[in-house]
Amino acid sequence: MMPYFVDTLRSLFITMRNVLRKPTTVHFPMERRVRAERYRASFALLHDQSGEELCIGCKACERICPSEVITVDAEKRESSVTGKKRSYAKAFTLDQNACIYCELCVQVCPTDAIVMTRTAQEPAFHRQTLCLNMERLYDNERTQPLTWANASRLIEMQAPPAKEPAKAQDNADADQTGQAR
Amino acid sequence: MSVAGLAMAVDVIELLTQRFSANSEPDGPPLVAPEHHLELARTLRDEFGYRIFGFVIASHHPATTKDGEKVDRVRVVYGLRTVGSHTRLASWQLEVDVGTSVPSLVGLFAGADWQEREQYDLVGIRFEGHPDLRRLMLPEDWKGHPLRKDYAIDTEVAPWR
Amino acid sequence: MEVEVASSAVSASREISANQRPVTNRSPAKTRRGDPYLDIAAYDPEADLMVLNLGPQHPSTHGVFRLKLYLDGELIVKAVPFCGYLHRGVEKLCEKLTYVQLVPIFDKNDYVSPMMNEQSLVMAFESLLGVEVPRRARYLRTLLAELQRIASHLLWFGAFAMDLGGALGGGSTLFMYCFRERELILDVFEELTGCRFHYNTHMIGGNRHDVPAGWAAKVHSAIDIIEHRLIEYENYLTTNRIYLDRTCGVGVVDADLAMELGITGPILRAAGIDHDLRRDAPYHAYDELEVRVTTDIAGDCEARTRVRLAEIRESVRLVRLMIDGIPEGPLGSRKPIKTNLAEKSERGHAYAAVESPRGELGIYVIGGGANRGASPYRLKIRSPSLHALSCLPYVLPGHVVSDAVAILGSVDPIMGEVDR
Amino acid sequence: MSPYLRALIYSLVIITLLLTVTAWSIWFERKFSGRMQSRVGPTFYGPFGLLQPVVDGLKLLQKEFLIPESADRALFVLAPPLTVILALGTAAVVPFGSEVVAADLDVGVLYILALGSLTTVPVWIAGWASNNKYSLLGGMRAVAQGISYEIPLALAALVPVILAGSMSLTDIVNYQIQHGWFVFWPPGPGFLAFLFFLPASLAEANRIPFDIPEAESELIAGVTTEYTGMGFGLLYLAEYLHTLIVSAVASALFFGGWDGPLLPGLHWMVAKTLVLFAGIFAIRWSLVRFRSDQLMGICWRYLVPIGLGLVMVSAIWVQLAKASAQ
Repeated sequence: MMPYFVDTLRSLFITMRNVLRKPTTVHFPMERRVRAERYRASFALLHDQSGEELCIGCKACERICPSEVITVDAEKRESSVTGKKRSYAKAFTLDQNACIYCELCVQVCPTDAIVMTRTAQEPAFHRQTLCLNMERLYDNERTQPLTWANASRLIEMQAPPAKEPAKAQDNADADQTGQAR
Repeated sequence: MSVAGLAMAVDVIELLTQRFSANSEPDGPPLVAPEHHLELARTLRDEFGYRIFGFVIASHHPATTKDGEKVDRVRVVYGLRTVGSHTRLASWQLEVDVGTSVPSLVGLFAGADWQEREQYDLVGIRFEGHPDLRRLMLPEDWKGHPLRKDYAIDTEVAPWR
Repeated sequence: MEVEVASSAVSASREISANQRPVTNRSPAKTRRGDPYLDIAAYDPEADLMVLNLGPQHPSTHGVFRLKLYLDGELIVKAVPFCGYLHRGVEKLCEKLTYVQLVPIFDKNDYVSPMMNEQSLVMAFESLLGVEVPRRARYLRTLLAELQRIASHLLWFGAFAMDLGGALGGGSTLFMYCFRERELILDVFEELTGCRFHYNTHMIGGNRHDVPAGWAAKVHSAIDIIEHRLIEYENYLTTNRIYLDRTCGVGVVDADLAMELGITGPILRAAGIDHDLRRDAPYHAYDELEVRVTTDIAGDCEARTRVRLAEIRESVRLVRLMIDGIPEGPLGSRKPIKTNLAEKSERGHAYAAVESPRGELGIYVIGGGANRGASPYRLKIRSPSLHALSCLPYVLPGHVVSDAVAILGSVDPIMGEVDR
Repeated sequence: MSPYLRALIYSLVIITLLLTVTAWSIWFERKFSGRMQSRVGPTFYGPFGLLQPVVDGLKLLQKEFLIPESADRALFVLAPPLTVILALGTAAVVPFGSEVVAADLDVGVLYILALGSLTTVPVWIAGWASNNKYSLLGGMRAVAQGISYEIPLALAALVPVILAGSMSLTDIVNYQIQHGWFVFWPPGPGFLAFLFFLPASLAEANRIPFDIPEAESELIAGVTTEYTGMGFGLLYLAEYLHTLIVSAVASALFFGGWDGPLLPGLHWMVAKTLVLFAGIFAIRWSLVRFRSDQLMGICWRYLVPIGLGLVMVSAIWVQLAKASAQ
């Protein structure tokens, strides 16, 4: 009989010690924890410094996406900045309802156009809200903090061993054929 | 004898090829005739110390022979493991037609029960002597066996109950 | 503050464990095997037994798992497990997706230790494709695996306490403590990979994410806190008389039954078999480390807890050994992923197994599938949880419903991995 | 003032007091358990989440009271109010001050024990009427546990009764005011009787570690599985009321009731009750639960024999005290 009382007191001692500790949870909607620099939550499409859309509509992300949530429609038109004719994404949708946040689309982007953002999408009442179209992806570039990772940084980090000279720049140039051995 | 990452012990290879006249396969573990199957597993367990039940993998190989004849074969790979330091795996495979069945290992390894049920469920290979051959993963009234190559990945399925 | 206490506290914890060994009989026990094929119609012609469906919607089935229990009063006569409620057809999906795309998918299998799933998959692919892994990546993988093992065992410990003590009671208190400590590891993972759970940090031939600056110090402080708090857990739960009453002699899985069923990992070690793939078939960088394997002889719920807590300590020790000495060098031996058809294999079989927190997690892959060889032809996951769960029809008969919940908790089933 | 009017007023005061204290005690428990678990607890409604009980109540009121198709409708509806009525009924004889008592019965302790054992009945009714196997198992466990733990509870309560020589709670408290609290004096039986009263009353009130009738992890929620809305709310309320009254009775039996310096008696009584109440909460959030057979084993192997011994020791003490006084 005695061990029950002693062990109860010992358990009580531990819980009481934790009463005095600072709570580890924060009250979520009002307070938010600081996310790591690489934290990946939502997506954004980027412009370059001159205001040109970076996405060239090459569909590399559409092809690699394991859960097939990205659809890209490409078109050729004249750039509003440089006036040169090049390919653009006409429509770009990313359905976050099924996205698994694997970062592969960021990894394969030849122009560093798609990156991830550090704030998660708010819970939504409609599935459509979680479906990001091109407009909202470009909005995210302005409104959301971006993660550290983009394609060229990832490739630099995963640089292959020295026997093959690192060709980060070459890789970045729309290496559509892949590196089949 | 070529399962990458699965180096079999020399004495087991000897046993397989000499006592059980296994055929060395270019792909995958040695091919054993179904009638040697149970005896092989018993020998490995009792004489060689392969006491931990490893895995059962059935794979469907439909093919067309040179004569234009369609063959529907299923290959079943079994694996057993030794205990303790320098643990080794022994594995062998059987090849049968889809309609025929493979002798079940349940009598030797109770763990084969669920594994063989799973392979029956997904690949549709029957195991002879299995006491309780029901579907394990899919509902009882499921039509077809999903891991067959003729089962398209986008097959329409009615919502379950 | 916490960090300074840790080193002195370690020795104190060992003493507590040694002094507080339970007084019950700790001799190697035999499972009183129930008959999984018992014919209920013949056993109970009057239909007096009560059939209780434990699950699939039940708070302590760790997901969606159904146990059909034939009860005589509260005593279990026969237990029929049903799984597959979480079956997602990953093995079929493998026929469609390519080697590159499959890595993030496998995070979702065993959602408590995703790192191990990625590693086993990537290892199987590497042996199929004949890819070397640089030393730095092997070290990093070992480190991540050990951190993941700590996190996984912590989650299991909390959930097990909750099975014993209820969601509104002492069990949930320990659950919260374990989650608090596990959070430290997830923070470390977030720092490295950017995700707290579904990392996608491995690629064929190496790792995708390199160690950021100041990471080692964060890992140090995290594992120091965890090691210190483990003592609290021991004082709180595992030396508590009520806990010992609930777990000692309950759910004995003896060595013969475990091996016959293919159960590996902590359950096998708790039954007295000294078997650990990290030491016995070293992969990654484990051949350069000395892994101390803990075993127990009783094979009951208490022994399994003891083994798992010892494994947390061992992992903490290994992480401490490794964290400051990650070798320099390239992170991967292949070019970074640029397309989904990057890796191709025309033929061949490969098998790779890692010691996941639940046992031998093996991937058997047959090459030469769709997408001109960029997909596997057939991929099979040897899931340790499925093997572990198959002990239930043998172990449960003769126990009461409360014990059924405790036993189910102590085999640590992750339904995502069981059903795949 | 007519005695009937007085009883009516006092009972209204005590019921209001009890319900209010119970409501805020739920807030207190949630906040306290939150801090025990490194959480923050309720913070949304009111300062420090103080309006949480009100919101909880409103939520339960809004919810539909579902009656399962195969349930025994009359019994199913009857059970929750009955539990609350029985729990409140127990409070009638608890003295909250030298004058604040609804009915000062001569057999107060007996009355409490009798009503306490009656609370098993509505729990069993709820378990049976739900027509759910989990509820049925919970009800069965509740009955087995209730019947077993009556005995150590009665034995533990008998010690102060013997020492004070009266079954009236007011008399027991008055005796303690003169001779010292029973937990301290006489050394031994009083304190041990309190140590036995506590687990036995926890078992009566179905609190962890004795909450096997509604074990969430095994029986989902036992007898309350099928109850929704205010039906569940009432069962929940009755459990808290029971715990509160048990702590009030314990403070009257062992801690000298309203005895204390400076402040009025009612304050002391409420303070003592709340401290015991908080202690029961702390125990609840610190322990895992027993298995049903172990629960019975503890009752019949330890509590009952030692309780009998305590009763004998206190009887001998009373005789010795009488002999030495002569």
